[in-house]
Amino acid sequence: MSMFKKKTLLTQVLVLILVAPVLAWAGGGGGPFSAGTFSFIKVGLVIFAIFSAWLIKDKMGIPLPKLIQAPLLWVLCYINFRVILQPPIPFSLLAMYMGVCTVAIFLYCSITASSWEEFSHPIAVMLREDHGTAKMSRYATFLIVPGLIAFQTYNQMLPKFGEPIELRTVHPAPPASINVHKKLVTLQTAENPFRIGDDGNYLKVGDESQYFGGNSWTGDVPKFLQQVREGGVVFFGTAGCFYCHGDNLDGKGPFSFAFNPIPANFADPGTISQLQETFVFWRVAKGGPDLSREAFPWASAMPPWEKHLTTNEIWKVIIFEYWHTGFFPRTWG
Amino acid sequence: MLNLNGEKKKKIGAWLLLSMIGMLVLLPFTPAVVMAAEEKAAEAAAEGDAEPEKAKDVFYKGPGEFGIVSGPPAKEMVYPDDYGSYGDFQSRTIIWIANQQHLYFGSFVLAVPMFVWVMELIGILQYGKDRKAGKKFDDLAHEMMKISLTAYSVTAILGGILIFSFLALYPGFFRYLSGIFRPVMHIYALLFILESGVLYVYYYGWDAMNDGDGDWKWSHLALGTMLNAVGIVLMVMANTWVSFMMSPAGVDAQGRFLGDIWKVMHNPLMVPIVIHRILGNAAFGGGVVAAYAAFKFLAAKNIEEKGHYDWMSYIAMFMGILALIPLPFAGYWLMREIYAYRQQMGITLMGGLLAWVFIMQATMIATLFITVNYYLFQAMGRMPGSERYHRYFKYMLAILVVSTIAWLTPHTLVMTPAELKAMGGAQHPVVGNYGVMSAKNTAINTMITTTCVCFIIYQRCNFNVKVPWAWKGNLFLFFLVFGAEANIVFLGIYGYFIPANVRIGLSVPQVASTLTVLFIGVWMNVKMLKGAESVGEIRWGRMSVRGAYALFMLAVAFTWTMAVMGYLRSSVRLHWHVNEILRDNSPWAFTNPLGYAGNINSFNVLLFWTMLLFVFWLSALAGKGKEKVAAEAAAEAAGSAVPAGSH
Amino acid sequence: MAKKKGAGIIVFKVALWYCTILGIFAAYTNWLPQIRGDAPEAAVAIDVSAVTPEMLQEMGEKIIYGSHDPLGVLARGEGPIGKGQCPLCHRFFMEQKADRCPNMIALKTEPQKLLQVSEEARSHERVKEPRYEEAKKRLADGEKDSGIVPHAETGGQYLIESEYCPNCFVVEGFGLKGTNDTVSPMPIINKPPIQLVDTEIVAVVSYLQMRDDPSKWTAKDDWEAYFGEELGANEEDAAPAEEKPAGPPVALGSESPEEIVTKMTCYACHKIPGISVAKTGAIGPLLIEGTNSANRLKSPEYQAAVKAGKAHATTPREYVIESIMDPGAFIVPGFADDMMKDFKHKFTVSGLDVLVDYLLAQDEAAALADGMDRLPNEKEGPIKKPEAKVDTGEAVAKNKSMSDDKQTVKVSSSGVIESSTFIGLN
Amino acid sequence: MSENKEEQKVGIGQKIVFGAIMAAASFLYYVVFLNKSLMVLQNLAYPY
Repeated sequence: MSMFKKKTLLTQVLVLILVAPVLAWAGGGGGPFSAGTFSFIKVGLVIFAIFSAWLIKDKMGIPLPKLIQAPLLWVLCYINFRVILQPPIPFSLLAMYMGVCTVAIFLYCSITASSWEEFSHPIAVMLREDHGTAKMSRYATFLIVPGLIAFQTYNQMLPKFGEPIELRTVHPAPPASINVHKKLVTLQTAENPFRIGDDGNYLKVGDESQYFGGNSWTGDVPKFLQQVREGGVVFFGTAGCFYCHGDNLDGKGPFSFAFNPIPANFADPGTISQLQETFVFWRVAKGGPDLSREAFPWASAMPPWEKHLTTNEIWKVIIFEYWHTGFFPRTWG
Repeated sequence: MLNLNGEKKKKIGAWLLLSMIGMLVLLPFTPAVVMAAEEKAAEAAAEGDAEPEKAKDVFYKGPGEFGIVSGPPAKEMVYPDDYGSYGDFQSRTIIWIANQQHLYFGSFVLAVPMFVWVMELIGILQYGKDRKAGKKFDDLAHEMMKISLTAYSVTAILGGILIFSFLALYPGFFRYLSGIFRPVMHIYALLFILESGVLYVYYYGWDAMNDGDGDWKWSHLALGTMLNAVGIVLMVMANTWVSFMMSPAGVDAQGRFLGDIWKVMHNPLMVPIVIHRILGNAAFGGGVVAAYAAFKFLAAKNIEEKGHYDWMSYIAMFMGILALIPLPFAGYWLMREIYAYRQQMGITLMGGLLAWVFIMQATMIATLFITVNYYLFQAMGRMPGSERYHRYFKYMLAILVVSTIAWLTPHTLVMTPAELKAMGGAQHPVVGNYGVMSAKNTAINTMITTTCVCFIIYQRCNFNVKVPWAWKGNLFLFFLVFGAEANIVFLGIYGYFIPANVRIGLSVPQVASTLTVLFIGVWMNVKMLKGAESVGEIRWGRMSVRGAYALFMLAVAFTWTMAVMGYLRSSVRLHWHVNEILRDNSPWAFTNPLGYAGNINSFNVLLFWTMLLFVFWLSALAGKGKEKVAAEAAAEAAGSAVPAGSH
Repeated sequence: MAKKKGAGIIVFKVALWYCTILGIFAAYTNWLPQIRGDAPEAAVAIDVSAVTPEMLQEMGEKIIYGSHDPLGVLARGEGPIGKGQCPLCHRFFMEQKADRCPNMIALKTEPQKLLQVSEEARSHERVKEPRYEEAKKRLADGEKDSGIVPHAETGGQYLIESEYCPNCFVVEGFGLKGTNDTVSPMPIINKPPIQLVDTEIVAVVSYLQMRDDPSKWTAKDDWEAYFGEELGANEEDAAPAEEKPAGPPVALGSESPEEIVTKMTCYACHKIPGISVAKTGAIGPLLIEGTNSANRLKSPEYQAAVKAGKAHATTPREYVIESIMDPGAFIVPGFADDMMKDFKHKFTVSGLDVLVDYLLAQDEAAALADGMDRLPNEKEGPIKKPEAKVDTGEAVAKNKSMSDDKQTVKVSSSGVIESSTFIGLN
Repeated sequence: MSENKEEQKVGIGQKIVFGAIMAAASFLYYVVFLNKSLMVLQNLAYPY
């Protein structure tokens, strides 16, 4: 018997090891080994859970009836989707997943006659029998269940001030041109005047990668890195962008938590790398007040920086942001 | 009754009867032939008088495809002249309900004879080897037919209601469509009468013509063949109306009939829709009969009766699944034909207005597969020896559930701004991966493969394999399944790294892997079961109550899927009565949102099952006297061995 | 379990089970996002003579995207798809994912290189392709679905032709598989299912042409040249003309130049020969465009404006249209940028034609005949020599009262306005 | 999946060898034959 159990465990662990890379990939969203240790911790947790279940149930001989397994599994699923799965998923998705899990757990409990018996017997006993424990638990259930329902109803009836569900446009359409410091900038065609290579010519987008990781603070640096440095001065000094956008440009500056929406995370591949430089220029120069209609009701707290910075400073800080995050501006080529 | 003694006499009588009925079948077509001749004569006469006006066909576009204009143009519909209404109620919803009910009953009456035919054939074939088993199948067929008979009259009544609602609510549209189909309308009506005639002879002649596997029985089966043939022709004709509305042909751009009714009927989407519908009917019929049997199973008073209905529900479910498996492929074909006919239409379906309906469809299919597996798990409960496999059930269930979760994850999430903020973007970095086609194809193929494995286990769970190469066979099966699954997952992951146009192509090898498991796996399993030692007979009637409820679930899921896909097929015409020919100018020309469709579908399904309950009750009333006999037969049958061929 | 129970309780249980399942299914469909597909409005023929190119462009935009903010729609994760359904297959923005048909992107990414050429620009190339000639030969008997023989001569005509007859010319690589690029997957636009009317097709072409450069608009002329008839002439089932919308006055093609000048109050600033009310305007140049426009086009100032990308005209006619539609494009030396910018909303296509034709017909002789002369601040100098000198600073009257409808124009002996009140602007 | 008592007679080495053959065969069948040929049939590149 114990031989058989050991074999089962061995199979389980083996399967897990085989499945681990796939799980890690699916859980981490990246390659199996580049996703970092986080996914492996998750896989480790699963192995640990199964191992401890085996230890408790089979080794220590403590029975784990289906009636306890079911809520335990449900809670584990909930923890998995609510806590382990990061960043948090929206409630609608969570509800869907938990709905499937609830059905699945019920199916699991009723999958064979014996397991159904194991699951339903205690309930039947509680409902039917007339001795002490059954009676007590019956009364408790009939108190707790209506109580829970009442509480839930009360909760639902409470007036709520939550934000309405809105599909907000994160990157609204920019205007064709904007007027900054009395100069017309056509967003479709304008280019960053400080995007200059060693030869003094316009640096094609993508070619700046040669400067990535370079030290812009040494004395004799290429022209491009000089612009980056000056952009950095604007970011950390003149304008103080880092208060909101963070030291690492990850949108986690000391003030960031005061805002809704949170400041843009430039390190996220979904922000500046998806945008043209001129789009960023528009956002920096005009800030939240110039956002178009569809960007509401989720406007932006970004100030119109044209009132504090020169056009050149804005262009430079944009150079700096791309350089620092290692992204390239979007081009239509 | 028929007291014809002697082999020869019997044979002659049987063939005589058959040929007479064969002549009857041809009868409805004679007016058509006569009319065609008349038309030709009229044409000739017309040619003599003046040059007939010719016009170009909207679909058939060969160089010589000009037809003689022989009908009025599609009149532009005007509201309220060409439409009727009952107060503020959406006229189209009334039509929708009337249509759906008629279709449900129609499908049911057409599907049941197909089953009955197969059952009767198996019965006759078995009779020679094992009388009891043969009789068992024959009785099953007979009982199914009894249900169908009552449903048949309900179908006719519903058809009448449908026509009256068309006349009351969409007179203009109905006039146009019946104008186009005028040449075949009477054929349809006559075929209907023929169908009734054959049906009554078939049903009431059942006992009289039952001589085991003799000539009379074969003649009876031939009658069944004819019943099915007439039924299918009827369905095809009714279908041409629907497919003509979706993809008109045989008319010119103004909607004028061009004289060739065959072109109207043989419109671009007719064949795929017909095939799809035949398969769908069969699956649906299986589901309904399974639910009927499950109900009888629950209500049965003794174990023998229970055993009979348990067995019946299994057979019906199995036939339903058999039709269900090719259904997605027929669906692919239909979809491809739709794309070929009008790309516009295909995009509206898959990526445009109706894309969310496919999320609903995914839910339904996931429900179907999980339910089928669950039923098989329950069904194994009555098979001795299945305990060996119990511990695998939970893993199979886990695979199904994980696949379902991946399949149901929508690409566009519904969320509040706060959630969006917490998530840091519109796409979730982990879950977002499951919102795309690659993950969904992988999920559905995994589900089908798991179902195949479940069925393989079901087949062998009360046997001990005795062939000497059993271990090789097992290893072969293991690698077959494991390889297929690995390939499916690999292709799924690989799909993330390649451009979309290649990714679409990956679904073909994925499906091929699944089919490999289905066919080669089951074939191998059957080979291995040759001469296997039985652990114990199947204990029919010992299935759990949950299995019966799973069958109800299956039946509802079938009916509901049919309803939602019907909504889809009908909605893709958008604001056209007849696509691009006859515009819907009523206030109800819009496409209802999915939620409304869901409500109507649920209502329709409920109405259908309520009416069906009435039908069951009626047939039970009719059979009260015979019930005892049937129960005895069932008792006999339940006690006897069930041949391996039954599952 | 259900051994001794009657059929009634089982029916009840099963019914309960059915209702539960059906309730869950229905609730789920209601929980999913709800999209109601409204039937497109039936095509309404538009009175072409009452439409401005701008309006056509906007109409085209609406037909293509169903919205005036396609990028916003895209950013919401929806498809900007209007009645014409073009973006299902054609790509209009980089954000869009449509590659079934040639893209329509009109973006220049790098100033040095024109990476993405607009459809307008490309259309001119297409008619010159040898493949177009081949198509002409191949379809000399008319394309089988539309009956059209390809005969586009200009880019604009090509754009129009491809909507009426997509098979007339299929861009290489975009034909249906196996047809060697002779059959296009595109539906014929003026037939179902899309079924745009002629004016709508012209509107779509207008949008394509004006998308990156409003001066490229030729759609209406192209249509008329292509079909050899007047646009809107055969739309006899046109809906009755809409009631005249309240709003600024609109110059119509049915009006005489005099009426248009009066309606648009050109006379407040300009002198125009032959127009009785326009004898005194002294804020803008004398409008003898038969003479002026050609000179101005050649002037170095105008060339500078072209270089700066502001002005685009190459012919006298274009110059006049540009000056009315986009007065800021080029300011005649000696004048201020004072002309109202909203004329582009106030002229119909044909109304503009009337006025432009009239203005181009005026020359020095006509001015002299009417006793008019250039203002002193015009560079060309007076027609009649010699003339009095005028202080240019005063000539540019800045006094614009926005409230008064009346104008009291007082003219001094030297022709300089002392005070002028413009018609109220809205 | 192996519940047969007679199977015990088959040595583990034999099983491993057969298993390896089957693994190779399934790889060849699925990846080389199925995937490749079906992708080629669809005129799609299938780079490994």
